[in-house]
Amino acid sequence: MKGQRFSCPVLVVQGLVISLLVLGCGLNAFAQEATTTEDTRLFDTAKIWIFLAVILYSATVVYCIYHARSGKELFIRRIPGLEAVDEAIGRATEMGRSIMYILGLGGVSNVATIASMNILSQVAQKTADYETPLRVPCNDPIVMNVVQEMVKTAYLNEGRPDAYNEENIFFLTESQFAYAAGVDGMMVREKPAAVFLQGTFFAESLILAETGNSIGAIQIAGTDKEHQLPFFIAACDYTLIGEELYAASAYLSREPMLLGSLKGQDYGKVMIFGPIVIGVILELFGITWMTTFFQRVR
Amino acid sequence: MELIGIWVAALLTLCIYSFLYRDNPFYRFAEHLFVGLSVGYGIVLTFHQGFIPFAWNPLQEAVTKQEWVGLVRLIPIGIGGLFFARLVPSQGWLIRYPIAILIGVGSGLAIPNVMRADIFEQVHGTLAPFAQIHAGELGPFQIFGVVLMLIGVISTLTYFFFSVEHRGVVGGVSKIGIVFLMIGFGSAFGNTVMGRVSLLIQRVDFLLHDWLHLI
Amino acid sequence: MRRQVPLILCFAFGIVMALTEFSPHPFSQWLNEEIIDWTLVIGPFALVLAVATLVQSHWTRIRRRSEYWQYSFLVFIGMAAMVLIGIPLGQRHEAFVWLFRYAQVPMDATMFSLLAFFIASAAYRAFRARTLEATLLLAAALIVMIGNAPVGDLIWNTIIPFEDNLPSTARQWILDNPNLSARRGIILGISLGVISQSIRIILGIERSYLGGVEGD
Amino acid sequence: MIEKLMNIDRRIVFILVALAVIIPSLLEVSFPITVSQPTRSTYDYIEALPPGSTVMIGFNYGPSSLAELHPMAKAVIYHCFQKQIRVIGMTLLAEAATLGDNMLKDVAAEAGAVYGQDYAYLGFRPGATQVLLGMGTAIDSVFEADYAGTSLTEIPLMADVTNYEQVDLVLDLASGSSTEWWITYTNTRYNQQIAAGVTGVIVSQMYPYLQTKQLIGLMPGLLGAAEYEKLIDRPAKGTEGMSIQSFAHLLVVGLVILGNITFFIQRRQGE
Repeated sequence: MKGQRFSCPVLVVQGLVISLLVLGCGLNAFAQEATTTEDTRLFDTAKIWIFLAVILYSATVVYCIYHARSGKELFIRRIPGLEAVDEAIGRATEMGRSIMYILGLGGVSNVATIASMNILSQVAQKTADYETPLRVPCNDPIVMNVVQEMVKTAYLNEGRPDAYNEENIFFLTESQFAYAAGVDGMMVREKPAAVFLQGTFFAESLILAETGNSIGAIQIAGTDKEHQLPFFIAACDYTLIGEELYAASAYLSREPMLLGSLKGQDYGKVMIFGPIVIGVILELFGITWMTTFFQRVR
Repeated sequence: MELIGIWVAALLTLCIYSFLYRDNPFYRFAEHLFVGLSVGYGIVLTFHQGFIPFAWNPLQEAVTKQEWVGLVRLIPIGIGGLFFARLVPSQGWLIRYPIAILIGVGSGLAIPNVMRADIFEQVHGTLAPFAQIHAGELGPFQIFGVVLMLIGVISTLTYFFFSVEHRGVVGGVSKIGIVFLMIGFGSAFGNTVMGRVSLLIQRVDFLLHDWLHLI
Repeated sequence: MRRQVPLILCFAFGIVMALTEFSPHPFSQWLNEEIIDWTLVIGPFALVLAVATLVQSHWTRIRRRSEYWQYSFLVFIGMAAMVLIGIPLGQRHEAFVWLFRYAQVPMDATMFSLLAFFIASAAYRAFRARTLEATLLLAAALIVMIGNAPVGDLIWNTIIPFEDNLPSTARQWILDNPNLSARRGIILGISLGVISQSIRIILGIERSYLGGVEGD
Repeated sequence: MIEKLMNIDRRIVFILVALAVIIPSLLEVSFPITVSQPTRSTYDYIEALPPGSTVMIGFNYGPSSLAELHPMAKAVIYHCFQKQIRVIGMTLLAEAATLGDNMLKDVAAEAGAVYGQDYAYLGFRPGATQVLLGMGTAIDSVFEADYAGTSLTEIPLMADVTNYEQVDLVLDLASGSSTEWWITYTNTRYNQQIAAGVTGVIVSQMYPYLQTKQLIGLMPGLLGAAEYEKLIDRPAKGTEGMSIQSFAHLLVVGLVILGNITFFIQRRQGE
C-alpha cells in the first residue's frame, strides 16, 4: 500500500475539481431551460440533517483511520471463528484436499463482497505457502475478475506465483439456484476439507451449508444478511455475525486502515446510543422533540 | 407440447431430488444442463433488457432524431468495452476503470440512502413507542415489551463493539446482546420452516397433480 | 494511469451519486438517473468475459478428459439452446418460453425446495440444548414453529382451556419483541459498516478492489 | 441405540419429510386458522376503501417463490375485485413479468373483472429505483404502454391515475428486497401507504417497518394466504397448504425434541 497516505488528499482534490466542473456546467445548461414548475432548488433542506450526519460520521471514520496510521497499536476484540481459519487451512493441507471459498451472490460494490474478498486475500496468502488448492466458483462476472487479480497478487506477494492457477477461480452462473446446484455438485465430487461461505447469501445459504456439512468439511461462514444467519449458525462450525464479517478482514490483516475504520464505527455506535438514550429520557418526561425530529428527517 | 413439457419438468425434478440420496449420474445430468441453461438465459436477458434498451435504443434514437446528446451513451459503451482488456495480459489493468466506476456509483448511492432508511429510521422506531408510553396508550405488558426492546437494541449493538474488550459492564451487556441474538435467530429459523415446506408442497403438488393426476 | 485514474473515477462517480441524492434540481436528478443507466450499460460487458472463462474451463475438461468430462457438453447444449433461440427470436418466443418454463423453472423450484429437507436435518442435528445460548435458540425456534402451524393452536385449545390461541400469540410476541430488537441491533451495526466502507472506497482509502498492489 | 439416534443418517430425516408432505397431500385434512393482526390490518385497510379506489400490486417474486406468494396474490386480488376496487399490476423483476400477467387474468376471469376498467397490468421495466421514483411524477413516464403494448392513454382506468396521488395502497408481494425499495423510495418520498405480502424467510425482517408504520400491513407467506382466505371466506391453496404445513411442522418439532432427549440421555450416560 505504498504512497497511499499522501495520494489520498491529492486524489480528493483532483476528483472534487472534476466533479464540480461537471456539476457546474450542467447546472448552467439546465438553468437556462428550466421551467417554472420544476423544483430547481440546489439542496433539499429537508435532508440537511442526513447530510450533516453523513459528514460528521465520515469525518470521525477518516480521523480514526489517519490516527491509526500514525502507528499506535489498536485493540480489537477476539472474533470467535477467525482463529479457526488457520486450523481449516492446516487440515486441508494435511488431508491433501482443496479449500473452497464461496463469495456469495453479491455484486462487486456490495460491502459484504468486498469484506469477503479481503478475507479471501488473507486466506490466499496462507494457501500459497502450503500449496493447497483454493477453489473459488463465482456468481458475478465482475467479482470473478477482481478476485482473480487479488488472489494472483496474494500468491505473488508470498513469492509463489507458480502455485497460482487461474482456472481455480472461475465463473459458474449468475442464476441463484443453478449456482447452488453447481457448487453442491462440486462439493460432493471434490470433497474440499474446508469451505468458506463469506459474503452476501440468500436462500441458497442452507443448501450450500448442509451439503458442506454432509461431506464433513470444516465450515466458516459469515454474512451481513441477517435472515440467513440462523442457517449458518445451525449448519456451520463457525459463523461471523453481521458486522463481524466487516471486522474480520481488519482482524486478520491488522491493517491500520481497517482497524482505524472499525474504531470509527464504534464511535458511530456511540453516536447512535446518544440520541436513543436522550430521546427515551426526554420522552419519559413528555418532551417529544427528539422523536418528532427523527420522524421528520426520514 | 405441454404434455411433453410436463414430463420433462417432472423428470428433471426427480433428477434434482436424487441428489438427496447422493451424487449420481442423473443429478450430474440435471446440474450441468441447469448451469448451461441458466447462463444462456442470463445472456439473453442481459442482451434484451440491458444492452438493447440502455445502449442500443438511445444511440439509435440519437441518430434518427439527430439529438446528438444521446451519443453520450457511447462513453459507457466504451468503458464497458475495457473489460476486454483482460484478454490482453499486458493491458489487463484497464478493467480497473469500469470496476472503479461501478464501485464508486454503488458506494455513492449507499451512503445517503443507508443513513436515512436504516439509521435514522431505526432510531426513530426505537424512540416512537416511548411516546406512546407517555401518552398512556400502552398496557403494562406492552410497556414491558417496549423496555425489553430498548434493552435488546442497546445490548445487541454493544455486542458489535470491536475496539473495547468485552469485560466488566461491556462484557455483561454484550452477553445480554447474545441472548437477544440467539432468540432472534431461533425465531427466524422457525419462521422459515413454513416457507421452505411451502416450496416442497408446491413441487409435490406438481408431481402428484399435474404429472401423475393422483390428486 | 493505472491507479490514479481508477481512483479518481471512483471518487468522482461516488461523490456525484451521493450529492445528487440531496438535490431535487432537475439537472441533478437527470445526472443521477443517467449514471445509473450507465452502470446498466457497463455491467453486461463483464458477463461476456465471464462466460468466456466458463466455456474455456469446460472446454479444457473435455480436452483433458477430466473426470465426468462428458457432462460438460450438457453445459454447452443448454447454453447454446437458450442463446440461439433467445437472441434472434426474442424472449417471448414460444420455444424460449417453453425451455424456461419446463426446464429452468422446475429445476430452480426443485433446488429451492431441497431446503425443506435440509432445514429439517439441520434442525435435528444442531438444535441441542448444549449451552444457555443454544437452548434459547432452540426454544425460540420451537415456539415459533408451533405458533406457525395451525395445528399448534388447535392442540393447545383442546388440551388447555384458558388463554385461547396462546401458541400463535407467543410466536407473534417473540417476532415483535426480542427478534425485532436483535435485528435492529444488527441492522444498525451493518449500516455503520456499509457507510464507513463506502466512505473509504470513495476517498480511495480502501483499494483492494483494484486487485492488490502490483503495478502503478 | 442412543448413539445411532444421535447420528442418524440424514437421509432418514429426508424420507420422513417427504412422507409428511406427500401423505397429507393425498388425504384431505384441514385445520382452523387463526388470523394474525398484521394480515387483518391489510384486510381492514382494503375493506375500508370505497368502491372505485385504486390498489397497485407489485409482483416482485420469481418462479421459485411462486408457491408461497401466488395463493396470497389470488386472495387479495379477488377481494379487491369483489369490492370493486381497481387493481394496477406491475413488477420490478424481469422473471416475474409473465407471472403477474397470468395471475391477474386468472382471477379476473373468476371474478368477472374487465381489463382496462377494473384492472391493468403494466409489466416490467428495468432499474427498480428509477421506476419507483419515476412513477411518483407520472406513471406513464416509466410505463408508456402496458404489458401487452397498449398505450396507457388508451386504457380507461389509467385516465385518472397519473401518479401515487391516486393510488390508495401499494401492495408489494416480495421474495427479496423490493419492499424495502418501496419503503425507501415511495413511502419516504411520496408518503405512499404500503402493505406487503412476503415469503416466510423475510417476514421477521419486515417487523421493524411494521412498527414504524411504514408498512400498514404484512402477510407472512402461505400462512398469510390462508389467513386472508379465511377473512374473505374463500378457502383455497393457502388453507390446503397450511394443513400440510401442520404435519411438516409437527415432524420438525418432534425431531428437535427427539434429538434433545437422546442428547440428554447420552450426557447422563457419559456422567
